[in-house]
Amino acid sequence: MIDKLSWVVAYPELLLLAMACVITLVDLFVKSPQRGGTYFLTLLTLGAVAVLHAVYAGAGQTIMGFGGMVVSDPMGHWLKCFAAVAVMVTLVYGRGYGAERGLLRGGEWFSLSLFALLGMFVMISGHNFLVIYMGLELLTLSSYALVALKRDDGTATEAGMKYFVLGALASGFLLYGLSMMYGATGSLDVAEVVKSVAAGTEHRQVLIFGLVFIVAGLAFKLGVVPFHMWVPDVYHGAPTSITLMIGGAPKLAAFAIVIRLLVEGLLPLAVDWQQMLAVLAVVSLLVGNLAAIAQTNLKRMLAFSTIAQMGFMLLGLVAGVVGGNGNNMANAYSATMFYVITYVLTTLGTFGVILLLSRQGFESEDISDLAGLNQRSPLYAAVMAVCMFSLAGVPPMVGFYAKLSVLQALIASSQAFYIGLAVFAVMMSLIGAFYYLRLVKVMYFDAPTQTAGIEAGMDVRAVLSLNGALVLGLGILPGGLMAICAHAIAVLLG
Amino acid sequence: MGLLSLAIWTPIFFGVVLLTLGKDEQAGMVRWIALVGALAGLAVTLPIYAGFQLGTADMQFVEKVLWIERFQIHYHLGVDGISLWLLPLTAFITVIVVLAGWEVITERVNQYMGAFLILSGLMIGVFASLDAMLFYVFFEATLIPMYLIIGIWGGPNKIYAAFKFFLYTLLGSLLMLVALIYLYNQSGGSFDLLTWHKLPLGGTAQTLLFFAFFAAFAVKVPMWPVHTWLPDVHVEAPTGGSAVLAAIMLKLGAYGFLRFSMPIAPDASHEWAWLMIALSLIAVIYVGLVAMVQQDMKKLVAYSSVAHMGFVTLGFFVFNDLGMAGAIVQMIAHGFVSAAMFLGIGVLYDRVHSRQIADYGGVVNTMPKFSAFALLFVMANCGLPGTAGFVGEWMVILAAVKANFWIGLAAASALIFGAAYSLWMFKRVYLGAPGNHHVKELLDINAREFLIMALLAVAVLYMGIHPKPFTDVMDGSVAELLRHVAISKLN
Amino acid sequence: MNLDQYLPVLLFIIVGIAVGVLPQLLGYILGPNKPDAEKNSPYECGFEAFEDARMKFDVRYYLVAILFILFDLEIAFLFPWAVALQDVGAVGFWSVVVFLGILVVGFAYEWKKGALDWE
Amino acid sequence: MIDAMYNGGLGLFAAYWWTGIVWPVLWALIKIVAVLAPLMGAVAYLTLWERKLLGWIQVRHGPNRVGPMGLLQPIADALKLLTKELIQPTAASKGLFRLGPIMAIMPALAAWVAIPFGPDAILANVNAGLLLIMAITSIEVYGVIIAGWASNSKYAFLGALRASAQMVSYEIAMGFCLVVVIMVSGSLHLGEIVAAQGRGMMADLGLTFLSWNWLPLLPIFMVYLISGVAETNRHPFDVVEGEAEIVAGHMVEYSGMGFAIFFLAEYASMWLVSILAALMFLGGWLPPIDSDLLNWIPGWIWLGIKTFLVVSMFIWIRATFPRFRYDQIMRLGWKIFIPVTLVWLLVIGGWMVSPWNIFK
Amino acid sequence: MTLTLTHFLTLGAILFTLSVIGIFLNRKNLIVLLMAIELMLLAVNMNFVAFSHYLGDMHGQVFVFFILTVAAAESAIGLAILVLLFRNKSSIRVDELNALKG
Repeated sequence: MIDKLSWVVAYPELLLLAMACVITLVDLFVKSPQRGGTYFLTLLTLGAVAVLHAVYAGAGQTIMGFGGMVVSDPMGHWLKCFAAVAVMVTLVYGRGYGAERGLLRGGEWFSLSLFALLGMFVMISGHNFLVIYMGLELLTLSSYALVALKRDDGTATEAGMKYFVLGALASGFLLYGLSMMYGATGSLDVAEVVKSVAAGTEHRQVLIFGLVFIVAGLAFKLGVVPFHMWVPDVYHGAPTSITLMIGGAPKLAAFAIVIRLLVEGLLPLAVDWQQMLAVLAVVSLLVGNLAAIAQTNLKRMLAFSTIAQMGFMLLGLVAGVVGGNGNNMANAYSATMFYVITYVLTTLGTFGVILLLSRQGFESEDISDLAGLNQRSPLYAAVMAVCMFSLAGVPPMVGFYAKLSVLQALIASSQAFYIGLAVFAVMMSLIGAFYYLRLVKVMYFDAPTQTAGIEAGMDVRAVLSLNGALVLGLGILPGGLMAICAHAIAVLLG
Repeated sequence: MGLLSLAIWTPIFFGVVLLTLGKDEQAGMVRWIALVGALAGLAVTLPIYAGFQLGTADMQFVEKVLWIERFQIHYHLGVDGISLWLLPLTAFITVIVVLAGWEVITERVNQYMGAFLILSGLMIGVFASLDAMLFYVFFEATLIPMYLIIGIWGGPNKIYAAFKFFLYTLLGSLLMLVALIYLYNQSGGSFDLLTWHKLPLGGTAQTLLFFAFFAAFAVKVPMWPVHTWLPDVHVEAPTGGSAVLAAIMLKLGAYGFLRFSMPIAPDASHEWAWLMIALSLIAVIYVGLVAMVQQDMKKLVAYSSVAHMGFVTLGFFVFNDLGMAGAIVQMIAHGFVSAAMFLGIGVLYDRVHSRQIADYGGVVNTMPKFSAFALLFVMANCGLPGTAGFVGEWMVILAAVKANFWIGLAAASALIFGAAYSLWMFKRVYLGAPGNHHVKELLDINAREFLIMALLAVAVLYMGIHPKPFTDVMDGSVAELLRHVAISKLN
Repeated sequence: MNLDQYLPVLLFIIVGIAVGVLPQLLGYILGPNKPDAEKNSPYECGFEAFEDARMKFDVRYYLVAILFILFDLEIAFLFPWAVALQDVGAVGFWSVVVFLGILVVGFAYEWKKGALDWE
Repeated sequence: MIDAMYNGGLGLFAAYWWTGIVWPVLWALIKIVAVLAPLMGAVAYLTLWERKLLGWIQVRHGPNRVGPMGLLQPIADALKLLTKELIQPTAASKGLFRLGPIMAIMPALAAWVAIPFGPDAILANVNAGLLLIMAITSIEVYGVIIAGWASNSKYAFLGALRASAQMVSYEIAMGFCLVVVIMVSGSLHLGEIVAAQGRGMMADLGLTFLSWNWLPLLPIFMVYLISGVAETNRHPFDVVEGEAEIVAGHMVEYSGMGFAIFFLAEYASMWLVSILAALMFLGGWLPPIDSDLLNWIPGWIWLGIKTFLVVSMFIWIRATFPRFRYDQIMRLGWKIFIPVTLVWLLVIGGWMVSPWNIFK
Repeated sequence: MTLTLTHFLTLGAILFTLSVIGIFLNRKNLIVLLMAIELMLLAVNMNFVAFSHYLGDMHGQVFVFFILTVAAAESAIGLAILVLLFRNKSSIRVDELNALKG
């Protein structure tokens, strides 16, 4: 019934699941306030899982497992590999922060992160509505708990509640759309659905109706306007280490789910969903960038910046099918994938610095808290600056190539509408550059308001430096990562 | 690794090493390392000049390695007569700037020096790139160190200036990015500049491309009416920043016209030449007049830069070999002269901490050696024969007359304005009795400053007296470019 | 859809409600009705009621409620499996072993965390 | 005979409204009454039997004044309660306060709809009967909650909380027990569960009672019985209405018939739990030994006997054990029963997929 | 009257709309919000079951099972957060969730 290969492709997930359970239990007997044992085991697990996925991704095969419910393809494995690494980095950055704020009184932070990661994995490899949904929920349920992990903090719990309500609403929308798809096509299997939709069905209204809900649900999860209300509040309210957990790796999974549902499942409806995504992208770019300028809170600003960045990412998906012609798909979707991966990398660096600056009893929350960082620590200021320039899309940071790829995909359509979108996006990134620059300005031009030294463990220092170096290094040599994305998408599209 | 790569990466390497040094206690060592880096950077550009083959329009010292496979972006370097001189110029100015900041900069010395060295490498990269994306990457990357230089070591209003500088230029170049991607798609997936030069394009496409490039380069040059950032930035930037900005960064824009706008969209260039000429003339005349009423020395020199760069664009768009060669010579000459002007102002500023003309007067009494140099540079600035400033301007005016007498006349009239504001400033600042007690207490330039001034003076005079080495190298390339631009790409 | 089998269920529910309503009606009709303030005040062991009866209560009750929801759902999952165990055989059995294994992890976690302790 | 009655009624009118709608409803109502009337009688006399049995165990007489041997006592109780005043506390929520008893009695009665009294004697012969019963009985906790909340009295509120927490806790253990039973029977249909107990090695030897589920599932049976006691808030798990602590718990504010209905619901639940125990573990209507003599006795009598025994055991337990503390109750439910049932579930499951499976 | 697919879908749509309205218009009580969310999932379940029945495909019902579980887990977490919120703010009014703004 279930062949051996199915199990083989699921080894990393099985390992992660087993270790998540083990770590949950082991942690019950860990006494250290820093959760040393748990931390070590968690990192070990994540490392092993990441390596496994990298190996699988390198094999470059597409294998359908568990009766077509699960797919193992290079895109999935790369995304999972990066997601595991991202979670690992998040844990490294956030541990000191968490320990000072009582987040490590129990080991839930570690086990919930692992389960969230497992959710991402399932989401990424799901090839069936049911599996995708289960992965999504495992991720979001863990995230809700993570946001509210700081139990005695009013803002954190409020953020948790908001996240919960809007997240559940999003799930509801997505599910409603999925149920319509199921009704119209008679199958939950992505491969079957695409066949059924492509064959043409008399239920086109039902399909479009369902599609609207699916897109709305996905938009909620991605946090694009007008479904973005939760993003600033959650980014702001959650403890920063958790914000990173939510704003980092899950974006990879969100990208995967969009690809699985819209591209793999509903490609024949691309013309319809592309229109919706285009609208979402435009308003996200507009609202995200403009609202970010007005923020004084660093995390809120980054939240709005995320909204704008996600809007930009959507543009890549919009560019895939032009007038029913899918020649540009490989190009556009690999650009999007590259965009997401680099975005996550940059976000990690950004929040890594913020986490580092937050000390016992002091949250580095306002933009002014970064004042004069260059005098206090040139290294961290440089990392932050590199990340900011990357987010702004200034070469030679990696963010530039992300934007370049997406713009290229848009312009390759040679249609006035898409070129117009590209010009619009470019103008918006100019606005974006303004607030990113403002952060650099605060770090480099303003006088420091506090003199407290910045202490960090060797691990944090090393990882953060590496992170910054990667943002820059991948900007100088982006070819490898681009090739990975291109190959992954090429295999995906067959 | 080829010579061009060495020219690019040597200063960048030293710059990065400097950045990792930290701690102002080691400032002495930092300065020496910076100087070694700058000199090394200059040293590696000299063999390029020495080994340059005259009389050909082909790219030389070409290096071509596949860089980003996905987009077929190559690490493609090469120089021709147009770009050749800009490389040593950049390296030379970097040496000057390092020397100029030697004692003046006391805070975060390593970052200051590092930023300039990296900037130098990046700018050389811009001049040497033959791949559009490589060009763009270098072109944009220069913004980052410059932004930091202005913002960290600038004057009281530095933040406004830094933002204005960054956002203005970014706005233009983003539009260019769209154009580059468009060309990439049109050329069937290539970012190779030389391929693009041969790419046939329709009229509308050419016009749109022309204006996209215009947005990027005109802001950078800067041309009237998008020049407003320049005075603000110059006023606030530290002396070294102003010098590099005026001497090299403005050339990035002018160089872009030659490498992108004209060869890629020749028909549009011809079609819109009237506009370019008109804008250039406005820059030359109107901005010259504006310069005259400035109270701030740096502003005055900034506006004069705009005016001088007007000659450059004017030379480009009259479409004859004299004009183009003159414009390129003018670029180089202005590189020396404007750097010298700003450094001169820097010398005064370091002593009095004011840039207002009214705060000076009679400097010649206390600083005779310095005043002598200043007189030379002011003369060069207004195009006195025998100085660098004369050669380029004269060639451009001749070319303009050749194209259209009235244009030539208008351009020539600008020489008068140039002389007026330069000399008037000189009179007010240097001549007469000492204006106030600050001036009375001034000390003349020290050995380091003397060295800087002397180096620049030698360059200015040499170029003015013996411009042949400069014009010789560019003849082939200029002719080829004009020939190329003359052929329509339509149909 | 054939719902005939469920007609008695519906009717029985209605009858059940009737059995709840009718005696109360009868009692209302047959019994005396002489309310007074003392009689109608909440039972409070002779004291005056001094605060709202709908007070905060121990969070453990919430905990029990939450745990109940989860465990009850597990049982709901086991129902169809139990019915079909003869058919799904060893594979089905081991799947549920894994499923319950994860459940046990959660259970052990709660236990150790003291969620199941009272007083 | 029953079919004849149905067809006779069907023939009264030839119109569709009669054959299609009214008569089936009427017929179902008749059957419901046929179940409900004896049930109410049984409930009424269970109260008497409880008091009698307790009396005997404690070597006293129990009620013996009203009627011969006190046989009319339940009726007298009913009449007394009927004529008592229905007090409506001023602080209470009016509608909800009256809804509480209704929500308590309704599921206790409606669950009987899926109880078979013989191979075919069942009101609603749905294939997921056990599930239906579980679904309906789980509504019971709402009655408690609503009553406690609506009374707006501390004792009622606390009692309701305790009662509901206790009920849901034991519902889990009970649910696991049911899962095990279903597992070995391979069906949710109570008739088939009974039938499955009539098969097996021991049944083939004629010793049917050894094939019943109580023996192979003995721990489950014990857990089920004890959970059943706890589910119905009976002694020794009756802290929710412990007189010494919180008087009558959620029922403290109720008087007259309101109180009586809660009482009815409790005893109806006892019967329900007992008959389920008989059906699931004690072979239902099957005679204990496969002999002609015992087979001659009708199945419903066997079922009645078994149910009665279980019910009596409840009373016996009440008479024997002291009341548990609340924390002990919760610990028993969560920390003992749930692990035990979980383990046993896996043991039985493993047994069933092993070659030594006896539950085919 | 026979029940057709449309009836079930309409019921599902009505329930779904009700829940969405409940989420967006409710300003008073967070518990109502949680209930609206549950209702939303039930509306989806209704759709799935109806489709499953009329398509003669079991997968829809399997999905419903999973949705039920998720709904339970969701309400568990929702309640837990609610309790925390109440402990921190002593209120579960929706319009008092205003510490985060911008």
